[in-house]
Amino acid sequence: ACSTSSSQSTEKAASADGNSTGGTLNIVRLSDATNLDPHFITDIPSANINYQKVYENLVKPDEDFVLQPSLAKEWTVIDDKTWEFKLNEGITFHDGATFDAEAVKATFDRLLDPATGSPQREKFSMIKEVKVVDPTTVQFLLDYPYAPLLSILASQEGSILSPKALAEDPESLRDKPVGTGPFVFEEWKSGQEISLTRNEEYWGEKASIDRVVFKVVPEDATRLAMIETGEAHINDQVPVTEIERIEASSTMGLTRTEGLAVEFLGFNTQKAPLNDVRVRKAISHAIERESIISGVYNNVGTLANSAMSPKVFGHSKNTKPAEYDLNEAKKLLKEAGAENLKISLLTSDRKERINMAEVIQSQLKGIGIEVEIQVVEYGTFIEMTNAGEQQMYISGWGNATGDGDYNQYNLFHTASQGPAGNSFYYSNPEVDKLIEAAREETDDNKRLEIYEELAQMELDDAVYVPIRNYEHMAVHNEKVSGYWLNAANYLMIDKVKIAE
Amino acid sequence: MLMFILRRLFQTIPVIFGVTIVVFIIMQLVPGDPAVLLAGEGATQETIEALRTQLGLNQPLYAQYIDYVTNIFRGDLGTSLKNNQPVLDEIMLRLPITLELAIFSTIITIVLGMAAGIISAVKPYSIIDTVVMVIALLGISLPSFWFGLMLMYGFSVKLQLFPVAGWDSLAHIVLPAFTLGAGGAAIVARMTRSSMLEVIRQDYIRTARAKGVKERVIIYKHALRNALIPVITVIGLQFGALLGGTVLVESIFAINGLGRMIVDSIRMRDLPMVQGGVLVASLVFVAVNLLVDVLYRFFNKRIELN
Amino acid sequence: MKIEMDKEKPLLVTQTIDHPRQSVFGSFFSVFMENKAAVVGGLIILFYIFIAIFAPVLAPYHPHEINLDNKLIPPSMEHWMGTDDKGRDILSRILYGSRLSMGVGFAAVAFGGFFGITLGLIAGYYGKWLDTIIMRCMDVLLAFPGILLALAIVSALGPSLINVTIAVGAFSVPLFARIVRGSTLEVKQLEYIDAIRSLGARDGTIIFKHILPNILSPIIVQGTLRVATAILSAAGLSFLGLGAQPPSSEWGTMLSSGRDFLFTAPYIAIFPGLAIAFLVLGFNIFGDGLRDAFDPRMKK
Amino acid sequence: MQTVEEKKVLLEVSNLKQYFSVKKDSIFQPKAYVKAVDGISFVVNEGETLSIVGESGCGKSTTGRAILRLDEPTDGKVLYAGKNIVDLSKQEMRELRGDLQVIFQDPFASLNPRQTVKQILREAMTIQKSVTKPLQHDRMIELLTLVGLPAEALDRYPHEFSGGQRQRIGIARALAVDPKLIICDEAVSALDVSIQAQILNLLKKLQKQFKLTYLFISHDLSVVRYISDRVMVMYLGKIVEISDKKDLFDVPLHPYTKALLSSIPVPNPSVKNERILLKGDVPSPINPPTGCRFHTRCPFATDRCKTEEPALQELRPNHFVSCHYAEELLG
Amino acid sequence: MEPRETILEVKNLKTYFHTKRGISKAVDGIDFSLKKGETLGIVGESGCGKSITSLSILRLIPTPPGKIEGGQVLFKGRDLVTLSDSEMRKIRGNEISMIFQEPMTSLNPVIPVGEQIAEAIRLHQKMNKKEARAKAIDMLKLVGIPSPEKRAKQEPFQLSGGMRQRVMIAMALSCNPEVLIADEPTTALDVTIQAQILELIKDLQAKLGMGVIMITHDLGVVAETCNKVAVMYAGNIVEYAATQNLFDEPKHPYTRGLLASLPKIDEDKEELYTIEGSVPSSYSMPEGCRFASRCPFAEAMCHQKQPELLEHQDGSKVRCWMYSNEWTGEKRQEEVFS
Ligand SMILES: Nc1ncnc2c1ncn2[C@@H]1O[C@H](COP(=O)(O)OP(=O)(O)OP(=O)(O)O)[C@@H](O)[C@H]1O
Ligand SMILES: Nc1ncnc2c1ncn2[C@@H]1O[C@H](COP(=O)(O)OP(=O)(O)OP(=O)(O)O)[C@@H](O)[C@H]1O
Ligand SMILES: [Mg+2]
Ligand SMILES: [Mg+2]
Repeated sequence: ACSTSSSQSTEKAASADGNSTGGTLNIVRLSDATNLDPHFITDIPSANINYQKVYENLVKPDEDFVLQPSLAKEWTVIDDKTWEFKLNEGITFHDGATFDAEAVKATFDRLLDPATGSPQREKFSMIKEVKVVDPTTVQFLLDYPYAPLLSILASQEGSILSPKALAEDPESLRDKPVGTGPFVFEEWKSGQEISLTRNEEYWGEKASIDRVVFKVVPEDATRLAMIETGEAHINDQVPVTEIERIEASSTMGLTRTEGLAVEFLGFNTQKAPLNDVRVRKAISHAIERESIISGVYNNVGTLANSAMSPKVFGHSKNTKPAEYDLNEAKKLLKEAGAENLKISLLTSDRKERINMAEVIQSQLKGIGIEVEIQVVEYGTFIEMTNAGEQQMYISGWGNATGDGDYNQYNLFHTASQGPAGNSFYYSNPEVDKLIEAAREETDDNKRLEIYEELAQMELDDAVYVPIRNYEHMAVHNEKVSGYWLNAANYLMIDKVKIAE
Repeated sequence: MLMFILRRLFQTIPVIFGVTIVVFIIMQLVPGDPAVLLAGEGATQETIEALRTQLGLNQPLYAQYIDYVTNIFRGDLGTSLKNNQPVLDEIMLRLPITLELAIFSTIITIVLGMAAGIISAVKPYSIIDTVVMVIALLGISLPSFWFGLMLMYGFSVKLQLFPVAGWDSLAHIVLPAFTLGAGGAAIVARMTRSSMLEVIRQDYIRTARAKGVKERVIIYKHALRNALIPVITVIGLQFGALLGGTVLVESIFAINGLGRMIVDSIRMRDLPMVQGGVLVASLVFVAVNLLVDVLYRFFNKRIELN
Repeated sequence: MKIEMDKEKPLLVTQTIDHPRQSVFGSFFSVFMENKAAVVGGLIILFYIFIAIFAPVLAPYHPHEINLDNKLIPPSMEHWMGTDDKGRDILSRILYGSRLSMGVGFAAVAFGGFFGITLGLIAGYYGKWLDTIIMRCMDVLLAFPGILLALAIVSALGPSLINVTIAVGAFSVPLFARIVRGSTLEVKQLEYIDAIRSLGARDGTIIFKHILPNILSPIIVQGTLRVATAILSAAGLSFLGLGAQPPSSEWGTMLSSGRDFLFTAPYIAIFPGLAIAFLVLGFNIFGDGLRDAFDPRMKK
Repeated sequence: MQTVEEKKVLLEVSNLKQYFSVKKDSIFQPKAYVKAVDGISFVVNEGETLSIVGESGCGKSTTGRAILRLDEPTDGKVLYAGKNIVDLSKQEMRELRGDLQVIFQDPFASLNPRQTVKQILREAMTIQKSVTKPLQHDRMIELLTLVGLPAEALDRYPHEFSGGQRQRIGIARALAVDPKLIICDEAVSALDVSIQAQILNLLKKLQKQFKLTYLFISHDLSVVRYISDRVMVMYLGKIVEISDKKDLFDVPLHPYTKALLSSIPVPNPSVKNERILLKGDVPSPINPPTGCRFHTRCPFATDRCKTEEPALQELRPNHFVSCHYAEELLG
Repeated sequence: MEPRETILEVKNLKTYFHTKRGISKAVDGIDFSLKKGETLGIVGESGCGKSITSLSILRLIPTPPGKIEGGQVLFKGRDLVTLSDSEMRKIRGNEISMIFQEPMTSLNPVIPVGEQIAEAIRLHQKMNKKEARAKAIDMLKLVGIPSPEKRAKQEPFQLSGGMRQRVMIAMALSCNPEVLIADEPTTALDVTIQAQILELIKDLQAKLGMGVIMITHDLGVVAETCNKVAVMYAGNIVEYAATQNLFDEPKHPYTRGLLASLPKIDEDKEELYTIEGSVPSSYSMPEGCRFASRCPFAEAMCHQKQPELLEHQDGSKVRCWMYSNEWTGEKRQEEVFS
């Protein structure tokens, strides 16, 4: 299944001439940021403004999602529970503060301080202490061995914040981020746009554009029209249905990147009739996943074979979800003695999800299950799944770190039932045990084996039906070149050029 | 006149209170506990309880309402759940944009509507009248959101005459203002026409004819001024429809106005913002109505007697 | 203050026979039939009602049946209006959707009309403080611009077609109340009301037997035009995603999902858009025609 | 003022006042009233026709409506057969309404356009229970014959009749409940002379036949002269003169009555009567003139008239007038 | 009486309304003439065509549906029916002017009355704004409006009905017209005010010497103000005579019936004469005499053929077979109307 190679910019994006510099890059987006403080950001639109633009991390993923040095020059794992980082020198924050080990410590101290109330704190809870060895050396002391540490340090929430801002007015970071990145925050016109300007003092290779403006344009059609006419340059939320049009257009280009997330149909395993594994299996057999990928997603993304996408550490080609087999499905239903089933299907109001729900509805009709679709706004969706009010639901699980633990522990561990991610309310002691084992295992190959086993167990229990590995898309006007999308759906623009 | 304005001002006070009550009641209908919402995911029972006390949710309804109104008078419309900013600030950021849009649309409504109405009324039942009125009828029957998209497709994407979206220059204003104003213009055109035809039947028009006044002068001097009186009221009411229409048009043209703010806030269940937005939009409308009444009175002094 | 009362000039004796000032159904019908536009409007509405009733017979396909192999087929012999992004036949969906869109229109107006008419009658008939209170409340409802009141209500009750109906209906209450009150006041001062009062009729009799039937024309006209507005408002709310839920084929919802294909498969949005526009147009010209037919002054 | 001889008083109105509040222009302004009827007293005897005349807006209709309690009077008593109507409960009033009926001016507005003649008459009888169901049809035919309409009229709608015919239907409706007193408010003003004559004759005939009492409101003095036994002249909410018809027309006492009588054009070019032209218009009833309300237009007004309100005094037998100088002017 | 020149002559004027319900023959062939300084009364019941007649003279009939179908309106020898619109405008308000029944609605509610008068003056006389305004104030003074300067600036709603009618008169007379058409100028007014207005018209006529057409349904008004009377019935003139003649010796059964059915202020009567039946519909006029169906004397011939307007020996004209040589029935009017 893991056939698609990492990132593929379209020809136009790559071939645009690189001799012009400067200009303002206009990026149009569906919704406004809600918060620009990395410790409080919970949504991609907000994170995308900061990530690798205003803020930087100790390490960063490259186009293949392999972690590379960034603010940290190099690192060593001193023992299971001690990681040491050597920092780059001569870096200053946008407010003039110096970047050094103290700055790193200040950042993580704030994040880990329960008084801060960061929703991201839990992710970093294994860190016992951040120790300043000298101005360019910092150590992370852990409570228990944690293999994926680097991946969380590379995530948005691992951004390094200005110690000066943290000391003087941490509140202000909410709407005035201060980092070390290639772009300096300029202004946030609420609901309208956020602008950044080039950091002239940047320690690395300076950006070629002068300015970036993130504009909010809620209407899909409008965003696309703006790209088409050149009023805007990049739109990283593209309706899958527009691919043909974009490709046919002479003024637009498309960029596609395989993502880390997986979209699935989940079952609340504790709600009748879905508490019967036969019913769940029957449903799994009745869903023709391929047609969803092509029909709903216009072949954007790939067929998923587990809750971990091919880019995630822990993915295996060998896991096998249920085959599309209506006879088997009907047989299972008969066995379960389930007739005239009426099941509700919860989804958030994302268009593709609604479409997918409708397709599933019509597919399940084939085995005599009547599906009632319940579309709610995202907030309500979260509330409902957190409270376990749903029967079936469509959801996705992103992976900020690229490590399998993030999927397995949060989605399937008994301890994660409810808000933490296990909205299947799935509980299997054997699975729990294996997940815990994988966490502490340091041998990568062994971990991979465990994850493969886990994934198949979960599929056999028909906890969910994996549907699609995400693929991120961005559309740009022909004048733009040099940007890319990383697997976590961040728009990378430090090398962007705009032709005139 | 001054007395009249004062009296009308005085009369709007209960209306404003009524509006606050309705907004307050509607928000009470929202299922779910606001404190739970506000506390966010995974909040403990204590946090929620504390929030509830802090928000005054433990108090009886009337006390909550009194709090609500007092806060409004202090200029405190609450804070956004989405970004923790004072709702009033968020609104003040967008209100000027929406007003600008509304004013331009109103100008289109008035100019286009009246011109079409007069053209029709001058030659009733002629071809030109029929054409204008059919267009007007279409104008009120077309869904504005659909019309807006079509305009955008035609004029911005295909012809590239106007920018697609945004709010930076006069060129940006044209399409949204037209989308928004077209329906109103159609209504005003119809109203102007029927009002003109009504007036033309009046005895005093016959008197003017009996004096030997030219037909043109009759239309523009004798008929129009009288015919405009009911049209003014319609324009005032239309302004309300127009403010309501901003929720659609601002979304389509990506204009960061009050209307879009309300829609976005509904999507994100940011109730304080919805509440504040609806309240402010209503207050604007009340103010406009006040203005219209004053104008109406200015144009039609006869009502002083009744 | 009017000091001199306009004295009625002697009425034409012949006029009573030649030009009935007040029309009962027969004469109304003839005037109505003369108004070609209104007849066209009425036919359009009848056409839609026909469609709504016979949708299952007329529709070539099931409106919700997804067939991803057939998606985005432009209008053709098999699919006259093409198929949408899920391969559903747009014609069939529009046919079924007429039930929803018209249903919302009628239900909202019935709901708004019921309360509006009742309140308007009470305010107009009893006057005094009752009138003041009711009409001030209506003023408050009218102080909400456009569909904002509906929007606020839907935001509170949650998106669904029923809530949209309630919301759009609530928004018509004050309009009905105003018109009914005005007409009630007008009819109330007519001498036959005084005559029937001096016969000792009860208020209920007067209101329902003597006032209501005589103010039906403005109510029907307003009702018809409001149905048009209600359909548009409901479609607008659905467009914003606050109305009917999938796989419903409510036209606003269809339009809303079709707008993504505006440039690639415009027929998905064009046909429901036309369906709305045409129906609304029908109600509008029908309402106009009714107004002309009811209003003796409009006679040429 | 009751110098009633053998006649029986049917209705007695005493000190009747009807004020309507006027919409204020400012919240600071004191409440203003239209004093439409401002303390009038008179009696109506059984079987007679008392006419009220006066110019537009002087309060004629208001008086009639107050008697019928179509508007609740501000003050005063209306004694009908000894009972004060004003104090009756709604239910009692409903029962009494059968005795008091009304015929209006506008032959178009006074019938419900959506009821057939049959429905109109039946409703009247049903409300007052004056005729039991089985007898209703015969009674309806009888009524129509009485007012001079054919029986086919029953199934027709009001708009199918001419003005005069409609007025007849109105009269039939009033008669349907066997009333004692009928208030005719401008009952013939809207009709052409030829039709007017028909209705006037009819009214007279019915009065004789059923011993009806009429309170006949009109601004047309020629009609009043034809139909009345007694006449009451009103000016700005007050009675200025009340007397037997003959006396009033032969010897009008009040300057206003005189002017009124002299203003009426006589359809006879040979008669050249001396015309008394009044100055100006009728003042507003909102702030009526002090003293004698007529003083602003009266050719004989003195300072006394401006301040002192004249009382209604009996100057000749059964002839009352409210003018300080009536006696002098008579001489 | 010295012989005065005829300024207006209406010959066989026909005005029909073409409606969906058919043709309404509102005015169907009427003739009359008006001399300088003379007052002609046109009386008749509602709907008989009085207003349409007057509007036809000034060509103010709403067209469509109305149309002057035939006949002539000779004003000082010129046929108004055939004039161009702009020539017609020069006559309106200047040489022939008109006042209407409803003073409440006949003035433009949003224009000060002084300006409305001045407008007429400026249209027809070479005067600038200021002069016209001064003249307007003079006119207001002439019609007896107190403090005319103040009133000129007021809008109609600030004036009483009587005053408005005076304003209408001032406006109509502001250009010294030769003919004034007054369409029921006092019907809407109270009797005391009516007396004032009629007196005013009489005075002004004596002063300015114009011919007046006084349209009314009130025979009293006719008796008091007119020299000549035309009695109309269902679109025709049925009797046309000097006032004195008409009242002394009414000839047409309709006229007689009308007079007999009138209650009179100076006499008591037990019962009024009544004309039975009602006016035929203007859409379907009978073949014969239009009054035949209501006429107590009608013979077969009356129902068959419409009589002409015949001149009587005393100079009056009657449209009745009874006065023709062909009449075979009895003439027994006296017993009927006494
Ligand atoms: N409901 C009311 N509210 C306020 N004022 C009223 C009301 N009814 C009557 N009036 C006023 O009271 C006065 C007397 O009115 P009324 O109708 O009694 O006069 P009228 O003598 O019958 O006149 P007309 O001859 O015109 O019928 C008028 O000035 C009138 O405007
Ligand atoms: N616009 C019209 N359309 C059709 N018929 C009309 C129109 N105007 C007038 N008529 C007809 O013309 C006839 C004469 O009307 P006209 O107004 O001259 O009557 P009138 O004698 O002035 O009556 P009144 O005393 O009521 O003013 C009437 O029968 C009427 O039906
Ligand atoms: Mg009256
Ligand atoms: Mg007339």
